[in-house]
Amino acid sequence: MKNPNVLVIGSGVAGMEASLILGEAGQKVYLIERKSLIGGQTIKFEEVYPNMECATCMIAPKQQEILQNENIELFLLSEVEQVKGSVGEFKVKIKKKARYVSLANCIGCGACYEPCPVSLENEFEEGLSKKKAIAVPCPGALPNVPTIDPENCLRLNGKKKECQACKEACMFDAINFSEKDEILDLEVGAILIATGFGLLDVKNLPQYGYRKAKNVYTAMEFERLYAANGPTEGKLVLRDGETPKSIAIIHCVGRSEQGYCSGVCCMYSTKFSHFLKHKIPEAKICEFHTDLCIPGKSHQKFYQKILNQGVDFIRFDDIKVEEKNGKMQVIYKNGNGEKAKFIADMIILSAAMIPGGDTESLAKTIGISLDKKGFFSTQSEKLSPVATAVDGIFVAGCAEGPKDIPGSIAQAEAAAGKILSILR
Amino acid sequence: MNEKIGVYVCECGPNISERIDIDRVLEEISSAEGVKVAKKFGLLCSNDGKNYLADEIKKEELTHLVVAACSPREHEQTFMNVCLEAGLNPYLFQLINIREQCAWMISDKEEATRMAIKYIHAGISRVTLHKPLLKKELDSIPDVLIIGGGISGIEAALCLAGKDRKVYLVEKTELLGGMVKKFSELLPYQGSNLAVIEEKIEQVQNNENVEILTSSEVEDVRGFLGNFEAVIKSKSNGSGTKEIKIGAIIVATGFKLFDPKNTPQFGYGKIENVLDALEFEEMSASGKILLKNGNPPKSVALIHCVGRNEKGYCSKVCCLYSIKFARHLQDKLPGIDVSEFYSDLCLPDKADQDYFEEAKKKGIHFIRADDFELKEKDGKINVEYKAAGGKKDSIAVDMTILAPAMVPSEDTSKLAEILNLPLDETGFFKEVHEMLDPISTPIEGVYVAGCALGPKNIPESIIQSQAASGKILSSLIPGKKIEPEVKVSEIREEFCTGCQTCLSVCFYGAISFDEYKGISVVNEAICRGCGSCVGSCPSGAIRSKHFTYPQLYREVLQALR
Amino acid sequence: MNDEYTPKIIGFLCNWCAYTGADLAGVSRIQITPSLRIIRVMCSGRIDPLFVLKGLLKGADGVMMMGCHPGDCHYQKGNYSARRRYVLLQKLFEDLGFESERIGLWWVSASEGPRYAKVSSEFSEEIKKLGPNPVREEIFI
Amino acid sequence: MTATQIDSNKMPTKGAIVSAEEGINKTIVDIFKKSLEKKCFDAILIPVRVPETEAYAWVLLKDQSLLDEANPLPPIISVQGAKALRSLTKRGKMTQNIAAILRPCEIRAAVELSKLKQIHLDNISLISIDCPGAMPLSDYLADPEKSKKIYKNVLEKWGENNSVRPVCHICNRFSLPSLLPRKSEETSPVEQDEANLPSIDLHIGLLGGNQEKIFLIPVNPKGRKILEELELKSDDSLDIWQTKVSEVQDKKEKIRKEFNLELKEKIEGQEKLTAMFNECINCHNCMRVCPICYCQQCFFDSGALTLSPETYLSRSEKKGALRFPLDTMLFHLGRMSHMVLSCVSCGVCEDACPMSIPVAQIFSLVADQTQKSFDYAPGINKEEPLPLQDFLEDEFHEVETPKEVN
Amino acid sequence: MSNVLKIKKGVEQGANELLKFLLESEKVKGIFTLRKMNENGAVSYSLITHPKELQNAVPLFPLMPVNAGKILSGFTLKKAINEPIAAVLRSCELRAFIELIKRTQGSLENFLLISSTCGGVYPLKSLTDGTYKEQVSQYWESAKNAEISSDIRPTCAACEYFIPQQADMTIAIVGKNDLQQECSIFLNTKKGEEFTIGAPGNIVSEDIDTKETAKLREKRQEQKKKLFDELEKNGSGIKALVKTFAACLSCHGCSKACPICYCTLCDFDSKTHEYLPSSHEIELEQKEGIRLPPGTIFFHIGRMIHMVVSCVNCGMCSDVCPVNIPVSTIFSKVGDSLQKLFDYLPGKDIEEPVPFGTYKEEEFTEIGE
Repeated sequence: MKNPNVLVIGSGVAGMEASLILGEAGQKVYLIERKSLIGGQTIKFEEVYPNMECATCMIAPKQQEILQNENIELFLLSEVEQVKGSVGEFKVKIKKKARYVSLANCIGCGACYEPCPVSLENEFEEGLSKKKAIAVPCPGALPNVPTIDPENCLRLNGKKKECQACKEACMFDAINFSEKDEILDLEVGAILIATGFGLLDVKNLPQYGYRKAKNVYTAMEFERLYAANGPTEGKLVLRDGETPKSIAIIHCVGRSEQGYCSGVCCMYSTKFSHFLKHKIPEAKICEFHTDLCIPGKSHQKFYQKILNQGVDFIRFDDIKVEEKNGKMQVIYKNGNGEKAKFIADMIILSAAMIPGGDTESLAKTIGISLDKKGFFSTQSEKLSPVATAVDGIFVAGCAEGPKDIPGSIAQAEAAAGKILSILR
Repeated sequence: MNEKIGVYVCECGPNISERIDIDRVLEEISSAEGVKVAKKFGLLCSNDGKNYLADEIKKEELTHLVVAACSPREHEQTFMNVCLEAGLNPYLFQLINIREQCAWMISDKEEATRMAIKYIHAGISRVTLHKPLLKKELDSIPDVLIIGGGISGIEAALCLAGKDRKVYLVEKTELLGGMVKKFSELLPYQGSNLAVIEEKIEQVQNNENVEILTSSEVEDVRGFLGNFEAVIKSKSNGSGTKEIKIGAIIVATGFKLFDPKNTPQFGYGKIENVLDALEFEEMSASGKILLKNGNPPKSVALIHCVGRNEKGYCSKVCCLYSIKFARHLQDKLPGIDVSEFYSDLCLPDKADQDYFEEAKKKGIHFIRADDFELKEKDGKINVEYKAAGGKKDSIAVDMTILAPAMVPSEDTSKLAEILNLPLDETGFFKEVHEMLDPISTPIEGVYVAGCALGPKNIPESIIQSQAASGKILSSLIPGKKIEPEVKVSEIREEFCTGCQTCLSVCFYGAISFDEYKGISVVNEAICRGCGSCVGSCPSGAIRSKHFTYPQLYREVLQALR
Repeated sequence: MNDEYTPKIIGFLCNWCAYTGADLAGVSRIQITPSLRIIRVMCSGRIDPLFVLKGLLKGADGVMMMGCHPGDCHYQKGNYSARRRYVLLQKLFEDLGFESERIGLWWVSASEGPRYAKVSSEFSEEIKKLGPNPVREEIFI
Repeated sequence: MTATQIDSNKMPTKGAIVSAEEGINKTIVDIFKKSLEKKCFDAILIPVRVPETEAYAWVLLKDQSLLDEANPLPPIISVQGAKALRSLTKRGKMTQNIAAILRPCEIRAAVELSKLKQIHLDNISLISIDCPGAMPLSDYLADPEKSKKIYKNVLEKWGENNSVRPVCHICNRFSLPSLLPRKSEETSPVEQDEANLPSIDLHIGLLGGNQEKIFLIPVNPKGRKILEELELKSDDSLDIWQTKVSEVQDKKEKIRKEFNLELKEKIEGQEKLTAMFNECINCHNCMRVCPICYCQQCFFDSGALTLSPETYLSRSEKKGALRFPLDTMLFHLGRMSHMVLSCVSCGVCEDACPMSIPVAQIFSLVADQTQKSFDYAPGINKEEPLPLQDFLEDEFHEVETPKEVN
Repeated sequence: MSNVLKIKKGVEQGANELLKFLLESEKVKGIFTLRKMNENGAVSYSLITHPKELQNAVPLFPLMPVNAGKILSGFTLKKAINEPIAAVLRSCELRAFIELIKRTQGSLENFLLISSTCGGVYPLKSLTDGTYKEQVSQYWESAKNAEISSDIRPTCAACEYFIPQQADMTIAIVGKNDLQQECSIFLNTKKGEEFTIGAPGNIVSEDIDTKETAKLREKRQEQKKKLFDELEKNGSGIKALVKTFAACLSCHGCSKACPICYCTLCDFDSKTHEYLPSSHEIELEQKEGIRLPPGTIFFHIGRMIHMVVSCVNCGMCSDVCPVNIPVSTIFSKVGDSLQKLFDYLPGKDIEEPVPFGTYKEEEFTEIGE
């Protein structure tokens, strides 16, 4: 008798989609999320190409469903420790880190943030804003319940044992400093890996001047900069508060290093131009690209639209960013081999998508192979694109390789489909 | 009035109690018409709170419940469940949002309190008009109709067919397999050998839960998720028609190639040895790659993006299969000179680039160019082009292989009509939501997979088939009834004049016209309850349950008190 | 009422974008003038022009319609119908010499808490400038 | 002619006489201002002139200043008062105390409607007033000034000036008597018998006061209470008023008889009647303004009569031509059969007819006859059952088919 | 340029001639047209199936007892006619019919549509007070000279759409200075041509738009402007509306007479818009008084919201109003500008969807941002 339960690792669009489908089918779903909130990377976006839909509007209802669906059991701040067994009878150990705030009691009023004495960089906001040691990453985060960061909380890291500012502020007895990490044992019939992607760390690519020149941003930073619920409430301002007048968007950052095209950068870079044109119509915008990769029936139309809005698209061979007496300039060789430069007061780097942070360790724990790009490899040569070499273990979304949202969703639904058909 | 309304204000800890004078609120509203009890409680969404509410409902024999607390998006469901437990129809309940909208947004306590009172009054006068709505349950048929016997259709059939689920696989031609049957080989990382496909075809043919109807076409489809009826017409033996009942439908009618004749500059159909991609696939599958004159080609030009400008989109797969051709040519005809003419190389998948790099190493020339003009020149094909940087150039080759855009297959629009599905401006089927729901259509229970939705490669097509299967496997469980939305629109027959305005604004095709009665009819199984039809009906003949005119009007009136 | 006149404004908000945005404003503790009374509907397409008319004839100083940005509609196309109906109202009011400034339509997404607060406060200011709706004293309507 | 036979037990003999130097209108208005002041009513329903126009509209008012423009006896009947009252209380009773000042025909319509559950009279004080009739709507609209002058004269010379609407000219129910429970063969009155309590509380008498004074006549305890609250003694004798009333009454009865005889001549017989309605354009205005036509959806508007084109064609072929809109006759006779037993001859139908068809006169005539044969007078007391809701075992033998005698 | 059938008779007799031909030649089963009812000038629409009845037919008589579009809709509501019938209607009536068909309230099938360049009609009142008799005498004169004939309904005097859309035949009146001698019938469609094969008279080729029609259109447009300006005399805003509708009896006769108001039960007559006593009392809290019956203005603007985009300015609403409210003027003013906004002319093209049953993604994009 196969165990009908399913383990889903990662709560991004792919993980959520799969969980909802499986949940609706009546399977018990254990949804494991490494972070303190669900929604993955997509919730960081303001709008998504090509129809410029509001990402939150799309995702929020799904998040609500996840939280309300009684077939889905959510484990936040949790990671997979160990996987044993085979299809139909996997035994899984989960490490659930302490949140120090009770999901049951907390109602998300936020009274506890203000009194907390510790202030740190908010990594969710790509360090563009501060947060307290007890906080939710951004307004509208779901579940709307803060987490205490044990490294930085003065009480938990022992710097100031008596501090309990947050506990005093909380009227719902939701804070519990003594909460401990737990190990949980789960039994499932199938496993879906949906651990998503990260962005290549552009610090290691000095030619782009990231963190050297002052107004070089990564794509993700820019997404947050634009987001209405982001650090600037969607106001497009540089670190010095100025509004950028000329912007360079550089594609294929890290492509040659990684040896693959991420397939989405051309489109989201074009989306950035759309944002910029919308917010700063007079701004000079220049997209530096190599081969434009805009596959699919509706993408070229979008590209054309932006092109017609007067955004320059320049094909480059090699490119670098320099800062001379406070001015940033993009120095490049264009498609015809001629050298040229572009003065920019804002530079956005469209960096390659890479496997999500814990991919390698996770692969080890579960005992499945990665391809030479470091993503989970599937049986696509056997025309089984979401199945791993191990029976009953599937991959969906960017954990399998760079792709866009619909691609991830389709894979998630596919994986759910396969799981449902094998667990019947 | 014999309502017994219970009004309960949640203190939400300090969140509401500190910013709203709850006692004054209670005092003000307890006198409102129909209110039996008005009380406050520390935190209603807590377990204590929920139990407390349930007890109150029973103890006070409440007929209606009003809770003033947080946003409906937070806890409407929570309290509806409480009602259920306490035996009160959950739709006789109204949640008033005095936290987000009053306590948290209005600094002045006085004002916040006044506003809260307004909101609650509105809620009270609204709730008395609420009707107890009951969940309907509909039987559903688990069986599935798949239109198109290509690789997508086959994959879906294999995913779905089971002892308790029958699948009808309808294929227009005599053979299963679709386009892929014509291919000589597949990309190594996309199902290297065609054997895999033969295998799948075999599996589907041997599966007794799959009824294969070749040389057949779908004539007509009626019904909705869980209860479709379809008429299948078979062209072979005596062309009989067959009526089947199914619960869901997958459209997998694939694609065809853009006809290069529409782009004369490529000389297709005029110049010898100018082939399109499929012709070459067949040629290489036959193992005889020969020119019209019987000799093998010594030089070949592959031209990408044929028809891309005309169609306005990139078909994604052409770059790769062209590279595949190039490498195939090199293997089969060593020493051959192959040039690839491309505009932008589209290599979006993680393994594509390596495949391309290898090809480059093997000495295949890659030339970015446009403005092609193909001419016949002493037995050879002279390919004139404008190279990157704008300088004109030309090369003479024995054979040219064009990579035309992928376009919708012939019967797409006909099928769209039968199924009442929208097409997008490129003529492919339109997904209900390009981002979130890439394989669903506006008609619940009808899905589209593979190239019928737009250009894509084989693994993607398979993924979409499996995705469609996933949706069906989870929504149509054998023996399980389906529960449609409750807050739907309903037609008040005596008011309907049959002008059919509502049909034109319903995106889900939930409204149909009853010719006999001469009135519109809402199919509650399809309606999602958006209410657009209500706004459009001049006769006021449509009522959207739980958002009726009087209910909303009461809110307006109270708002202006 | 306090000495300064706070207009009575009715807002019809769609459940999926606008109302979520309004909640977000609350969660972010953005303060607004207490003049707007929200009436939640599932879709801006549900907003029957008659509601707006009724509101104004019953003495509302202003009526706001809010829905998902074009293309974002949870029900695909509802907000496009809403937009046409709004245009109808606008035109009607202009031609009848009503103050068409008393009605407005805004697209507010689920993440636009600040925008929600902004537009509703600005509108409330506009209405204050216009003063109370003359209809309020009118007996013979 | 039982319909107006007064039951002496019920006919009030005492009331308050109020002098009216400042004119009838002002006097009455002041009384009601006082009534608001004294809180005997929370609000008053009365016709008020729409500012800057010559139009009158019913207003439920609680503010005294609004009464300045009020007129209990405007030269025209715009909306039939019962219709206004219906729009107020159709869906249930008022919780506030309301005085409704209505013309006799409006009161009677209101009472009919209360029988049909279209009006809830609880907490409503019905106050009637002697009515000299009203001017034809179209005349008034054409030249308000002129009409107003004429109307003044009408008020002065009761029943003599016949420039009022024909139905008013022949109206024999212009004052209190016609509103009181009647003595008749079937029901012998019993003092304070529930079924015979008058439906109105207070009557404003104008007759006999020749513009110098008015009579406030309490009809039941409630009426008396109102006068008390207004600090008005109600023990003045009403002789002058009563004599004048019966005098005018007799005159009117005569006029009515003659008029109806003529009219009968004009309309009797299919041919003539059809000719009368020849010009009807089927706008149904008459039905829409009629207080008694209370149906949400009139059967004749329901589309139930729509036929297939073939039927129309074949119908046309019979006569060579078929008139459109169809069924105008059917409509009028049908409507008649539906409501004529309750018709109060208020005449608004005729006022509203764009083709000036004498609808009201015809209906009024038919009403007379049918109501008589049921010995029913519409709108007199709210407990009296509607003829068709109630039957007596021993009636209408004449229409039964005679039994076999063997 | 289109073919014109010329009948050597005065326009009225000519028209009857045509009808007679159509019926006697059995090209049509019946004729739907105006017919004299009695000597004091009452006319009504009739379906005439017997030639002898045609003697009373007055197809061009300048009165509109009802909007024929409404009648034809009722006529074909259940199903389309299966035998050809000729219908003579005015431009606005025809447009109304088309609008109704768009809402599946009838069918054009088998109708031979005959219309005329319209000189306008007299108010119903002129019939009841008998004034029309001397008015009519100068009607043809002014039509012939492309003048606005005095005393026709204000709406007609201000109507610029007097050249019919979608008619199979159009009888030319406006600016035809020979209309006493000959009747010009424009054959606009194939159908029109076929049905007149064998008809008396000769065929020539002419253009229906002439200097004369242009002249009249200009005059009418001026008149329209005047008419709209007159509305301003009540001032603007709610005060003005209250004045305009002060005398309204809430009889809703306007909506009953309106061809576009096709609802069997009008929303505004339904329970939906009835008030609970409590709502009255709530309102009385806020105001010194309330008008009864309530919702006078709400009804008129509400009705406007429902139908004004399809309003064909036929003027019936004003004509039946017992208290002479210029309903039609107000509606055509609003209708005009709204229809311009959506670039929609009611009844022009049966394929054109009603504006509120459709939308464009790329329109009014400035709104809502």
